[in-house]
Amino acid sequence: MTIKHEALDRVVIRFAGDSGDGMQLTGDRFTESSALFGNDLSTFPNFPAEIRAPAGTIAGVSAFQVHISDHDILTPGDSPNVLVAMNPAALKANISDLEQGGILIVNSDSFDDRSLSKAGYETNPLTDDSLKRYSVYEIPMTSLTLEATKDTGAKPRDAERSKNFFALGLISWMYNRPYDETINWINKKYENRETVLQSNLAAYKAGHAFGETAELFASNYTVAPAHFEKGTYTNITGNHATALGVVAAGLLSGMQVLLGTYPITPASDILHELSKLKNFNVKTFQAEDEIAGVGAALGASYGGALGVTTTSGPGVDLKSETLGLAISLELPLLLIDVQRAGPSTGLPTKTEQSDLLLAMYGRHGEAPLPVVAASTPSDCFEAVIEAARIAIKYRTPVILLTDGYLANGAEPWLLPDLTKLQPIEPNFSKEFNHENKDGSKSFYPYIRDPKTLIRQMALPGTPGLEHRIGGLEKSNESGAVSYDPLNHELMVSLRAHKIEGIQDDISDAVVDDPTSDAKILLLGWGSTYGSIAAGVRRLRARDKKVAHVHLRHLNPFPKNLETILKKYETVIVPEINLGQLSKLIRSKYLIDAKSFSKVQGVPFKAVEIEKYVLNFVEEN
Amino acid sequence: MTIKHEALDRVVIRFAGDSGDGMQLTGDRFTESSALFGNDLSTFPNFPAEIRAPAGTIAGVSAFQVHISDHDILTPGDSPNVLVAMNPAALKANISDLEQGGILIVNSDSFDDRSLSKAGYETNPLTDDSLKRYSVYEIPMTSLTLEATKDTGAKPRDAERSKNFFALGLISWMYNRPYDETINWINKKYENRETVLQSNLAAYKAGHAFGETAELFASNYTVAPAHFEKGTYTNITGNHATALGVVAAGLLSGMQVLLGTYPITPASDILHELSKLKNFNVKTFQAEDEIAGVGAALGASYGGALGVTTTSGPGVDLKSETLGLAISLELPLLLIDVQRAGPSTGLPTKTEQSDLLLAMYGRHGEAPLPVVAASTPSDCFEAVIEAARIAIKYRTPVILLTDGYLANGAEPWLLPDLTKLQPIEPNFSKEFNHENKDGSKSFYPYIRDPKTLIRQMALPGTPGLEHRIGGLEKSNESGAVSYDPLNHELMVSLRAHKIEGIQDDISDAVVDDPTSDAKILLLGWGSTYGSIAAGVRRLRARDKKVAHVHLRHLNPFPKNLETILKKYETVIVPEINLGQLSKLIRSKYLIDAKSFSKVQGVPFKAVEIEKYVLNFVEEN
Amino acid sequence: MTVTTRKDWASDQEVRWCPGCGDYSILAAVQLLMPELGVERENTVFISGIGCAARFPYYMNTYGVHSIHGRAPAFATGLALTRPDLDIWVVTGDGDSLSIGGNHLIHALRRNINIKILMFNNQIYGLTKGQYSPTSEYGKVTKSTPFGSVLSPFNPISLALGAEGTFVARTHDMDRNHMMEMMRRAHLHKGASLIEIYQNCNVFNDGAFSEITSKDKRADNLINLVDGEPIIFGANSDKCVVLDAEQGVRVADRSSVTEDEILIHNSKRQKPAIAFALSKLASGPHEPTPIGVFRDVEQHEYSESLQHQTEDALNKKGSGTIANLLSSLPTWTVN
Amino acid sequence: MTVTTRKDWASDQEVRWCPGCGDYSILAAVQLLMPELGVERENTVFISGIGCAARFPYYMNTYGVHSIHGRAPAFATGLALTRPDLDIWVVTGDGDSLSIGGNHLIHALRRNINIKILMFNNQIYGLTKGQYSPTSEYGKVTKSTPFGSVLSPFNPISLALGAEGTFVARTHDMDRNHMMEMMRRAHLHKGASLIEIYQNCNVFNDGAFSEITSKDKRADNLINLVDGEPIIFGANSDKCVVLDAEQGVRVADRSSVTEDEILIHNSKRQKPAIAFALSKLASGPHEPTPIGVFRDVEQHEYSESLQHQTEDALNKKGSGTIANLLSSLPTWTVN
Ligand SMILES: Cc1ncc(C[n+]2csc(CCOP(=O)(O)OP(=O)(O)O)c2C)c(N)n1
Ligand SMILES: Cc1ncc(C[n+]2csc(CCOP(=O)(O)OP(=O)(O)O)c2C)c(N)n1
Ligand code: SF4
Ligand code: SF4
Ligand SMILES: [Mg+2]
Ligand SMILES: [Mg+2]
Repeated sequence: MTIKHEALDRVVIRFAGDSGDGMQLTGDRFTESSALFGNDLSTFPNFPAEIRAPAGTIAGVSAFQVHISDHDILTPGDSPNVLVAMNPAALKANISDLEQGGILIVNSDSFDDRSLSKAGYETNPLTDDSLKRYSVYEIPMTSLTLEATKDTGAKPRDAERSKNFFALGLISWMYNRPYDETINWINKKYENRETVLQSNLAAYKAGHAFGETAELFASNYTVAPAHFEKGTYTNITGNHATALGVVAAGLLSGMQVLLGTYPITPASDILHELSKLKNFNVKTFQAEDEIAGVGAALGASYGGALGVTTTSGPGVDLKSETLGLAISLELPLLLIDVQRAGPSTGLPTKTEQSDLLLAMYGRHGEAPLPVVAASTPSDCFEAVIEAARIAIKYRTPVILLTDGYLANGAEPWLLPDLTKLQPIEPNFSKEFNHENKDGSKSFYPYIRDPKTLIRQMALPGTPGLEHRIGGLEKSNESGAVSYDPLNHELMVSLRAHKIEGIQDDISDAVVDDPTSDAKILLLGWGSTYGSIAAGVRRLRARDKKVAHVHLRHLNPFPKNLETILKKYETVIVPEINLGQLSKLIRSKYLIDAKSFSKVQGVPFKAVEIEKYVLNFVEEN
Repeated sequence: MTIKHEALDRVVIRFAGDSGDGMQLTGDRFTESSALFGNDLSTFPNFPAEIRAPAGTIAGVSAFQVHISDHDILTPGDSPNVLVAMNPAALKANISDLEQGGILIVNSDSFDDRSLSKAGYETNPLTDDSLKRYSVYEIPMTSLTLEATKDTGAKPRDAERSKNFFALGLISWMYNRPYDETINWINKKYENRETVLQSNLAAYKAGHAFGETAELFASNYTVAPAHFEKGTYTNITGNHATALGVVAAGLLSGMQVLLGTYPITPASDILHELSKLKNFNVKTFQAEDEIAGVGAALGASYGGALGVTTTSGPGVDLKSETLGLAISLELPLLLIDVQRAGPSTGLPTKTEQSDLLLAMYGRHGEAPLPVVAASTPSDCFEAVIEAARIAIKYRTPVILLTDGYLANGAEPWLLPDLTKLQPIEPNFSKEFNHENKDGSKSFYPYIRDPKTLIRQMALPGTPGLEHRIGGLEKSNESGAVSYDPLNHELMVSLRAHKIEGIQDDISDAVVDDPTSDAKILLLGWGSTYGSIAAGVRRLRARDKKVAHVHLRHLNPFPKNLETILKKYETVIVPEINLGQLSKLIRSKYLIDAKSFSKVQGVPFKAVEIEKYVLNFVEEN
Repeated sequence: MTVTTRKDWASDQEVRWCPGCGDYSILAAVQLLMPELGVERENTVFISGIGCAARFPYYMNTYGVHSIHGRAPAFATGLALTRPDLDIWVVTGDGDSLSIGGNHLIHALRRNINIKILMFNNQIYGLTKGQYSPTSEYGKVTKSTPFGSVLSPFNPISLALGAEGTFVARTHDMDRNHMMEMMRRAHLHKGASLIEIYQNCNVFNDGAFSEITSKDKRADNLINLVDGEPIIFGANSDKCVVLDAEQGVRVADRSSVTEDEILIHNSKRQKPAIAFALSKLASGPHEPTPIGVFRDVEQHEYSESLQHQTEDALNKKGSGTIANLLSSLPTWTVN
Repeated sequence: MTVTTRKDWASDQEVRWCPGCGDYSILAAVQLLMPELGVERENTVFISGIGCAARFPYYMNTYGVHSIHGRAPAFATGLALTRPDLDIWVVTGDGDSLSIGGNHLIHALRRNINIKILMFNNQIYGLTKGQYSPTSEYGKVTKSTPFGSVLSPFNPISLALGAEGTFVARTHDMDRNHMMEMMRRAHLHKGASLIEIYQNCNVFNDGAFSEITSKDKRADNLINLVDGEPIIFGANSDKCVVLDAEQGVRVADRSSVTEDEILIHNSKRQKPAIAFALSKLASGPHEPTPIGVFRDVEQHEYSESLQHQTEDALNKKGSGTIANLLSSLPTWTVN
């Protein structure tokens, strides 16, 4: 049998197995090698909250989906073309997503009675005809791995754990991924664990060889490199890009960074990344809880550093009170909320966009603050810098919203042109700014720029400018405690106007409406960018006209938003929540924005966007 | 000189002095005696956040305004007819509110140079003609008090502190308040402090006698009792009525009450009241912080008690996370938020309505809960019972919003007809509700009533119904942890629909629109009731037609609200915030509701409502 | 007394800890102990926060609540105050109880409220995959401290004693009998009891306690505190603990002291000073470390005291009705 | 060294405590001490939470922050980590630090971060008008406990020692010199220092400490701990403190012991056991109570250790730029 070589323009592969099976690692490596190969790509890791849920159960299944392509793509793909299922539970949990006629590769060794029943199968799907809609390849990966590794000295129990490398080898062969680079990578990664190294290498090679020699597969495939803009690229997750953005914001402003935080899924990796970067003027502080984390960040900001705090879910709730203090003190502070599915503990490893209204309104009193969102994994880098710029310049806490999907998903990122990154000027006061009645001078911390309403800020250590601030209402200008009713109203309104005024300092919303005559506008924010944009492409491919606006700024909204919205007959707001942005839009612009909501802990599929709009058009 | 007796239909008196001068006590007692006399009344205490701010300064002024009348009234009055100022600072802080030609009574002893300059006066207002628009009575209250008390054995420094009783006696004489009852009350209140008792008695009597004999006043006044509905009345503050409501809710449901709380102004008095009522099946627990307070309340609810927590300002922020847990567990919980002026520490003793959006949206994830508001001090009683009813029946946390103005303000309250108070049925499960595959029975905690979506709840201690619940997403019906995407969507939507469905179980909004043809609707909620209703009266007195709807339920809104709103050309929403209800109304009904906002830490005046509407009519 | 078996106490949920995790043996100890205590399943409640340890309630066939991170003592306090009839256990991790929940823990101990707290101390954050915890040792390299942690850990026993804990004990996951004995004692105690359980997290902090708990090292490195007995340890019983003017107590060679110098253990000492000194014998689980009950004294239990106040009020004023409530107000009547 | 006078340290704000409040004398002590320490006003920061005590920063002519209830140590930690050049003082009440802020307090102590914490302990909530606090005595009748509180107070010294506090001292508002001495010592200490200051709230808890601090009772009831000196007290110096196998330490009649049995005070003992025992001598301020420095030992200071890690990284890798940051990633180039 000769093997055909076919060229594909894109393929979506999902690796699925037990939490202990190393699917995330396999997926990551496949992705990385595709990135280095030059494909465009997008990934979607999906794993349980347990460290290691009971082996063999549906709850314990961990999956990693990667979409690689020879042209630019926007999402990890709606349905996989290829599913690798390491055990019955993985099959059961994922098979319904596989496209009709898709390739299903199973580790047949794991389909024994016990595993089948753990997964909830009453009959063996490999033999009961239920999989006939797919091209099924049964491969005894466990035994092949054991066989391949028997000379490495690894005990069978340990050797078996290399079977994900067998799968990686096999799929790498199928899609013609660079071979040597992965060999090098394995060598490096396990350099201090010789037996593991040897056994992983052996399994990887065996998987690769198996594809080539087993005469099982009629073809293998090439997905050619995509045509990227010139430049240097890296493959990056949202959390990683966020961490880099924090470092960059510090360097651009010349401010030391203090990350005050408390571990929580899926935000912890930002802490892990930043704690390695001590030579970039970044300090990390793992506090006793979220309250202390944000408190320390604010204390650092008071001293002239950029205070940053990262969190998710319940952690956001706990920071409300300190955000209120930051608003009253008018100090910079950056809160990065990696949203996850709630309420309460909810689904810690699943994604959601349900903290928008919390970000807007989750503090007692009139306590406005700017809200910014990132739309793709790599976009987190710029979103952080923008959020930090606003925080530093306007002396205000800013909430940056990312989410679990962005956090763990990856895509190629064209490294930014450093000359285009704007410095951020903290503009600390060094001089007296007030003349007292007796002619002497003093420093009034709440004297404001008349246009931007930004207050003056002097750092401890500045001689002569000693002053006291606090969370009690204060006199505008002098900052002294004030119980005066009219002053309170003034301050409430100054704080509100300062935030509203940021409108003048942010970029306009950009409309994607090539023919300028669409009637329907899809308005999105955050991580739905890829799904909506891909949905829009599908619609346009069917000659349906539809416009797309994706918001970076949720508070304040861009100045031109109202005009844009009023141009369209219909505004549809797809969100991974029950319609939070649509509530804000309705209230602000009195537009009958339609909420299209999905709250399943996973992103929209492009096809869902497409269908919703098609239905809508049909019904209206 | 003979003294005329004049009859007045109403009078507004403001007592103002140093925080240490006992103005709150004086006002309270004057109010109480007016209540017992049979007037309708309304009060507005207004004091600084410090225990005792620096004597003699504006910041240290404490005031108490009381409005008494022979007909039913709605507010403590816009501007006082009578101002009692115990020192220059009190005069300075309050004089601008006194009506033209109003009576000003000052303690002339306190107008020495030092006090004048502390208050910021450059010349003595008693001699510089600046008070000529008022009828000024200069009375050396300090020396008269010292004189009157010299036989009581009190040291001069202590005796001087009785001067508020002198003022009380004088004003009681001026307005013909019952004499003996106050004597009895003083006797009782100070029974264990003989010297203080004697000195207060002497001062009170001297003040009274002074009015009668000093030939200073040409008349004294009577404000006849109001025509009240038949029944038994008490004079009550909002916090007190709230505490009584909590007890009543416990007794009506047969549930033990646990108040888990942490002291904070202006909510602490609810704790103080409830901690005295141990024989009413109420326990109070002063926790280490707000988080523990609400946590303990929720733990108590889990055990079958009614868990209640009270707080204000920053304390509300801190409870967010636990509210989310309560929503996920679907357990009863009552959070009473006595709103105060924010953000951050803000103005702790001043009122505001700025926690509405926090109550609605202040939790991560989709975490809806019912929100209820009280509209007058005595209304707090029923509002608590309504909130508790919803919490218990629907197994949900409920937020009841009151505020600083309701909390400390007082009015006569017709005691409720006990036969009309409906029992609340907690409906705990005692039986299995699920048949397993093998025919055995078990208890599924998330089996719901198909109509109301209320889940079944079995208490620890119920044999056989042992089960486990938690904040992770759970399978509908069984309650077992579930990561299933569709189940998550189902649960998110069930939780939302359960709360929305409460619409069917609450009373309709009531429209006050006597001629049914007004074009303008004033939509209010909470403590603005009195001001709006009084403003409406003023408008109607000028033959302006205007309707008024006042909301008890903020989430869900009453079913008929939409129809009502759509009937009016203009909907104006007066709020002590930057327009929070108006945002909700705009978003939900796409109605161009106009926000009329005042954020000065004090209630609207009726005349402000009147003017706003008049202006509006003129301009449109 | 109801007769139950271990099986009765196991729920139908599959246990979701990593294979080899120390949590399994603690679960076994609890499920074995319950039948022996003669309590009813329906009157038993397990309450936890968040973390690997906090999964515990799911596996007990009793009432159970998996609450939020660090807040289990608060939740349990409300339940204990209103339901003194229940047997309430709190299960918590070192992060859950000492990091985010530190305040609730020390206040629960001080209040001496009737809850039994099992603190699974694995010196790491398990569930969030390996950050350092308040009990991680100085210098610990973790995901959040790649260059090593630069702060000292809490000693949970010392902290609990500083916080007025009335029952404070330590045990470890390798010794089922000892765990059960500690739990038995905690169950007898009226008030708050804290048991620190050294628990191996074989995924993120494997072997953290092996220097003292592995079978071959126990004899030399575990100092078993037994009431009424002199504190002697060592494979050859050649070591002991004596009073010391500098350190409070110290380890000595038995040969260097007289027998009556050896400290007799007594968990019932009213003052916690000696217990505290014992807690400071070891600076971490890598040198001779005491296990056992450090302190076990009687004191007002909070929910009972509150209940007494309620009963007093009831005796004096009678059981209140709404009518009573309203009639106690100063009123006037309009006819 | 800059020469300043007391007046330089007073801000222009009018002081807003009740007349007679103990807070005044603490303020005076601090303002008197500052010139002597030779520090600069601009490098001095006072940070507080909420409460009467927490008003303190407004009155100091330095940088100051009146933050939120209980959170001052968290705020101060962030500042100390990034600005080791500053002299940072935290002013807090017993409620602020031990109730809502308990967790931040114990963690700040454990981390040994360079902040000086002045805890004004008046055993009551002043600002909210008289509820009991975590240091109020058992049985205390307050607005929130009309029938008396039914739980035991914290002993702040014991708690701090249990939380690994490296500098722990107690003083009282009636003795300016002693207050100043404690603050002087705290200022010398590298790391976190806690000074508990018994402070009279003459409005809501008048006389709480008068049994031990009033001029006529001090000699009998204050045990002044002085390093290197035997612990002797009493108007006639007839009482002393000795080691005790049951209580750790106890008060004895001097006549009943030999001179060398008397405990010599030493705040520098590395192990906190004796300090802890001393903290437990008195169960409340109504019997002989130690004041002075209980513990004062050297240990890694957190912000400095973190700074060292940063410097190590800088030495190894050089000061990072955005270009470095990006070039360290695995990349590929498209031409
Ligand atoms: C408010 C909040 N913050 C953070 C988290 C994330 N979180 C869950 S468990 C945990 C720590 C677990 O450590 P530990 O208590 O020691 O338990 P273990 O997993 O080691 O048993 C953290 C930080 C959370 N769930 N909630
Ligand atoms: C989050 C929050 N909860 C409650 C309060 C109300 N509060 C202000 S000060 C205080 C306690 C004050 O007691 P303490 O710390 O002992 O200070 P003191 O007034 O006695 O000096 C409380 C409960 C608050 N400001 N913020
Ligand atoms: S991560 Fe550690 S503590 Fe958690 S289950 Fe696994 S082994 Fe146990
Ligand atoms: S209430 Fe007490 S602590 Fe507060 S200022 Fe007055 S006397 Fe001082
Ligand atoms: Mg742990
Ligand atoms: Mg206090």
